[in-house]
Amino acid sequence: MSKKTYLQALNEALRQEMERDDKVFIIGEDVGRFGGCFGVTQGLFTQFGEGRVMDTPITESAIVGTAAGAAASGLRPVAELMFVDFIGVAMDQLFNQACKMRFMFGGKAKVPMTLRMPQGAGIGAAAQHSQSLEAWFMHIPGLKVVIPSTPYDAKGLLISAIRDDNPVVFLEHKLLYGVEGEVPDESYTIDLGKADVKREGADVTIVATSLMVHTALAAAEKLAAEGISAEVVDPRSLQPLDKATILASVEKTHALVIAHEAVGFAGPGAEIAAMVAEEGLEFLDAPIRRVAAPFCPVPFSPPLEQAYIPGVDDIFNAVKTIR
Amino acid sequence: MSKKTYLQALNEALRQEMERDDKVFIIGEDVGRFGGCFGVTQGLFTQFGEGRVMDTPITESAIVGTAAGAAASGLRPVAELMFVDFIGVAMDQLFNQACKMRFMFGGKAKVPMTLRMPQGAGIGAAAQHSQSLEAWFMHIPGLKVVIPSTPYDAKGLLISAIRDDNPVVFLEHKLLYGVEGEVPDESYTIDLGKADVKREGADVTIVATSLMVHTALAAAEKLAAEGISAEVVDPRSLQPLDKATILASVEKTHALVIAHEAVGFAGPGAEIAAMVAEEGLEFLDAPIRRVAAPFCPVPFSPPLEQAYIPGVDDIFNAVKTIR
Amino acid sequence: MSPDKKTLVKMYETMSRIRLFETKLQEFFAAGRIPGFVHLYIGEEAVATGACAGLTNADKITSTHRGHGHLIAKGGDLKLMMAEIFGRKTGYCKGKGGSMHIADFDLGILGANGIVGGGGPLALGSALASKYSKTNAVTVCFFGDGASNQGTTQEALNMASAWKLPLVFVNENNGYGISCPQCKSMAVTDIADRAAAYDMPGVVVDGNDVLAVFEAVTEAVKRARHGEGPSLIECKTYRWRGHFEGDACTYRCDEELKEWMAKDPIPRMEEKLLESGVLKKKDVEAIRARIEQEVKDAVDFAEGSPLPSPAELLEDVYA
Amino acid sequence: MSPDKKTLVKMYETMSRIRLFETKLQEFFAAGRIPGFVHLYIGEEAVATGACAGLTNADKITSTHRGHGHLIAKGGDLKLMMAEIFGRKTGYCKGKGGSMHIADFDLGILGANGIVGGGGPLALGSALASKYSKTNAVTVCFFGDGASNQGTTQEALNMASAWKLPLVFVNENNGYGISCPQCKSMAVTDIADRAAAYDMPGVVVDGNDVLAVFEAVTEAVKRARHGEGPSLIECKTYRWRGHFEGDACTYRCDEELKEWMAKDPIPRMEEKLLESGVLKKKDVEAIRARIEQEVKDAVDFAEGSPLPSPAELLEDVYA
Ligand SMILES: Cc1ncc(C[n+]2csc(CCOP(=O)(O)OP(=O)(O)O)c2C)c(N)n1
Ligand SMILES: Cc1ncc(C[n+]2csc(CCOP(=O)(O)OP(=O)(O)O)c2C)c(N)n1
Ligand SMILES: [Mg+2]
Ligand SMILES: [Mg+2]
Repeated sequence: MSKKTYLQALNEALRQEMERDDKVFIIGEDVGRFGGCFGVTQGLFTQFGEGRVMDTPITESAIVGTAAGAAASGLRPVAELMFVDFIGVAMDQLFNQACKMRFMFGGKAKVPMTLRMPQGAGIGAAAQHSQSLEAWFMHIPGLKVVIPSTPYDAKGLLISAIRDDNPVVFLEHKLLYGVEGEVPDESYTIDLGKADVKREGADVTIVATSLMVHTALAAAEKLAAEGISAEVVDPRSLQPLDKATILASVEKTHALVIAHEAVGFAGPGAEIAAMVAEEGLEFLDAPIRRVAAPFCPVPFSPPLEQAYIPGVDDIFNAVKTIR
Repeated sequence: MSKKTYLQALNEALRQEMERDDKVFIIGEDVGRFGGCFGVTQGLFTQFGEGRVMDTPITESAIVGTAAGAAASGLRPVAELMFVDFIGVAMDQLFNQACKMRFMFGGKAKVPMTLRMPQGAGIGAAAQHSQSLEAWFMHIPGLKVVIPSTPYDAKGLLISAIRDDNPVVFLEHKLLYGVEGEVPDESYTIDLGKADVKREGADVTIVATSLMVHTALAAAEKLAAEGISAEVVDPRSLQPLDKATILASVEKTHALVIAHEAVGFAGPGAEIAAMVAEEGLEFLDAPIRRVAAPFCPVPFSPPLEQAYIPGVDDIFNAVKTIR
Repeated sequence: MSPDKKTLVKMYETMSRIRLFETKLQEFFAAGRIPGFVHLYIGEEAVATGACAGLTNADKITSTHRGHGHLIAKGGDLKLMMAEIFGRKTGYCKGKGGSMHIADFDLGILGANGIVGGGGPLALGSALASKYSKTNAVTVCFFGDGASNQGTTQEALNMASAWKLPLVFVNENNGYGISCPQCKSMAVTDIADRAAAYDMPGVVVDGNDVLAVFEAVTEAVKRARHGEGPSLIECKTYRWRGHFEGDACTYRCDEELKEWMAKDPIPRMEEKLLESGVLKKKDVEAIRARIEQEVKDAVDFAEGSPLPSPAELLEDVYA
Repeated sequence: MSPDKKTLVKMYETMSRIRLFETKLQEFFAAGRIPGFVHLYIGEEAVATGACAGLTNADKITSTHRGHGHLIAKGGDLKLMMAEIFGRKTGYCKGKGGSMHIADFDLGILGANGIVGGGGPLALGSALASKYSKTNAVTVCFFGDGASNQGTTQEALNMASAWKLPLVFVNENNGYGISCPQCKSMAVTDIADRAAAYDMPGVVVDGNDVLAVFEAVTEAVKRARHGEGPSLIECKTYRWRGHFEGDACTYRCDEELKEWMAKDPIPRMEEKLLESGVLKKKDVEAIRARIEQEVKDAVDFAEGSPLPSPAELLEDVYA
């Protein structure tokens, strides 16, 4: 165990899986000597060579399709799109090919590929480099969707994603790359589909993902100062979604706030809210609240971008409307 | 007023708009002499010529991008993708280009384009030709999403979509093309963002879209036979979403069932359920129920496909669990 | 490389098998007994047959919406195909895929594909896997004239060449993408000319001459196997039927069809085999009878097979 | 067509304007005063300048992530650009777009673009609109060597040619897509060779020679304007800075950079103008001083401008 950043944890997960299984390889733009746009694959090219850390042309359909085709042929690719925003040119290869192959072929294919993509605003990268698109991925049968918030989770979940026999979309947050936490040096896995209660509380459940876990924890501190005890639940994967942990928390607290950075309308929080309105309505003593980005593209200018990203006060105030 | 099919209503809307405004043109694969894969553009090539009814190569990114670029340059393109399932190769041009242009450029662009796409299962077309993807489109700021269920709505909404100054995704259902209804011969519009109460009722609200409106109406008949009075609300557009009409109905009936053909998880119903759990929780006296396709790709074989598409009994049974 | 007798006869048989299998489908579709879309390959049999005749089971193909010919040429089982097209539980995909989504990984068939251009990127992955694992296998990617304009296809051509992957692109130029004639979908006459844009060999062959296809593809496969990278073989051919069964084909003229029917690849091959004495008239008849029986058996198998049950719907979504 | 004196001087000024504007950005970025990404065009000024010098305001361009040069060459206002890059309310996009999303429809600038290859399809639409409305305008689509491998770009090339659209594709081959050298991203040496795949003229020019670019593009624009369809002009050039400011550029060597810096397009043009007597030394100094003042004014304007307020966030989403 030692302190590592989220980025280092991801890098270590990749390295350890590549050492363990020579079917694992990395493919993407500038993932080689350059080390990836954000540095996640740094050092892997030197260690494993270009045979296993492959720089591609700018050709995202081909990247995702190559990963899918190679996975169906017995390998375990870890593909990177530089920004999740680029999925628009490659969506077909993900949702119609990689994710449907097994079903369409009557169970004959296995597509153990991982697609890593950084999400999120906060670095002034504007509308086409800052989105959070997990809601789209959640809606694709055959796909798993992982969205870690801490260095510890990042490493364990990435290793699980790579070992999973299904296509997995692995969504990192740019602003989390530098966040530090305790991370075991050895390899370990975290089950996909198991939420983590990041803070226990009694008065309100805050389900938060990715960067918003940290924002929610800060809001919980602030709420505690006012005598409101908030429980922060991090689903960690959105497909499968750990309904049991969320429902148990809501049963205990009787109130639910959902926080994510994606825009609210038809966003990931809609599913969580709907699920609770279906399966846990009787637990609620107050309306559900969603805290999310406003329904607009991500703006460039810092004051706009800051206003865009849900903040501690947004979560705090949302809780206060029901507690 | 005369009886027309949904397909004829769409065709008439296109013809009348093209007659009215010479900036309106049609672009897509086989939309010309062939008349479109399902026949929606039949006859328009003959009437307007290839200058206004344009067959493209198989190149969906270019189709959507051409529409966006032409719209930003002052025209009013109506583009067709043969199946909504093909959006995966063209999503970037829609969500990152057409829908964000106005915002990114600080309000300088106007992108009055309509993108027509048939959705839905029921014709044995299997996993890549049968999906319902409205949830993805709902999650895109800058886009409007229209999903008509009747010939009357189809015509009025398509005319409104074409006249709208924003990108509009217009989602038709293959199984509705042959459905007949009364449709005025003259041109008319239906406001985007106005739901239609397709049947009034007192005991339960069924919010249904597209083909499911008809299924819901049949279920309402069956429920009536058991003394349960169901109100069927058809949002007609999902973005903007007519929250007021839905909430008013739930306030009256105290119960909500949502029916759509898209898979349930993170589907369009999630947003509707979440919205009610936020803004109308106090109206509910029972859990919300969603009726949707199971979480799998669309299967080919008829008995599987029939089981996949939500049916009258699925809606009926869902209501019965709460009424 | 010119094929030995066994290969010659096998190619003749394969073409006949495709023809008779699909002629049966045509009948069944007309009779309303097949659900969904059926895209027939009738008239184009020489392409798949010539392209696959030199491949082993370790070699791979990616196919298209018009895939029956590719599958049969790569050794696909008629019974399992027919059952799948009939939507039966015993079919290749347990009835989940249908005509457009048949695969047989054991035979190196990575799947038909309902997305035009969808196969190119997948073929890259398959070819990369062979290179990565040093298996020596080659992947053949079939794609149409229409598909050649799709971005995914062009990306695949580029990356295959940049990475020198063991891949052969076989373009089936039947002159149309649904109703759109080639001259409206692109300015070039020969799709093979696009090879130069990626610095790979590009060859045009008579797609109704199975030997010409065999030769060109075999040459390209050899290059690919020796690590010299991909090639593009354009096979000029024609589909006799509509784009899908039910298409009235109003966009083309009868003369064109007649011209091409006169170039039917099967009798052309038959004549050659008879003339050269490789086959006798009675061999030809025996072959036909045998394949007719195979097709009949496939139909019987399909018709005798159960439909899948709704309980199977949620199986095979995740591994 | 060789340019008249006025055009020559204007081109020299434009290149200098781009250089001085961006040199200022480089400083500001290093000082931490510019948010987000900045992709500088320094070293490539001759491409945008030569390509736009013959265009009118009615003509259109689509730009890229590396767009400042294109915008300035097409007449973009330095003040509005600088204010936008600084994220100010007075900027081209009210601070909503930033460096990668500047547009000025009145000048025919249809927007920079954060998606590599994103501009191609939009350029089709713009060119189609001109043809549809018979305006005689031509659209110039800028794209990089990296972008040329993207499917969208290739689709755009194909459709432009199939439809004979008034479009000129200007490839800025600076040898790299971020860290990926051209030789790794494609097998061909000249991207202009790809033109043949779409049956359009393809020309290679020295992208550091503004007159060569001007000539080739002007010729292509003429063709396009006369309804003869698109062309592809490949301009070989080099970016002096990293891919974005902050990139340490470890993937290329100093010698390469030095070689290219020796080919700096601006002194090259300056010498020509001095030699031919079009400009005198003191004219050159006056021009430089004037542009430095323009840039300073732009900075003052930007710095003196307010930031947007959060209330504006939901404006401009829908028309
Ligand atoms: C991405 C995509 N676009 C459009 C279609 C509809 N479609 C199916 S087959 C076809 C024509 C394909 O033409 P070509 O590639 O020449 O193959 P052919 O049918 O002639 O064998 C089209 C447009 C599709 N299935 N996928
Ligand atoms: C679809 C997409 N993929 C990847 C990127 C990340 N990216 C931005 S610029 C760039 C390199 C572009 O290279 P090139 O087209 O040669 O232009 P240059 O930067 O050299 O001017 C890349 C990979 C992107 N913005 N969009
Ligand atoms: Mg074809
Ligand atoms: Mg470049």
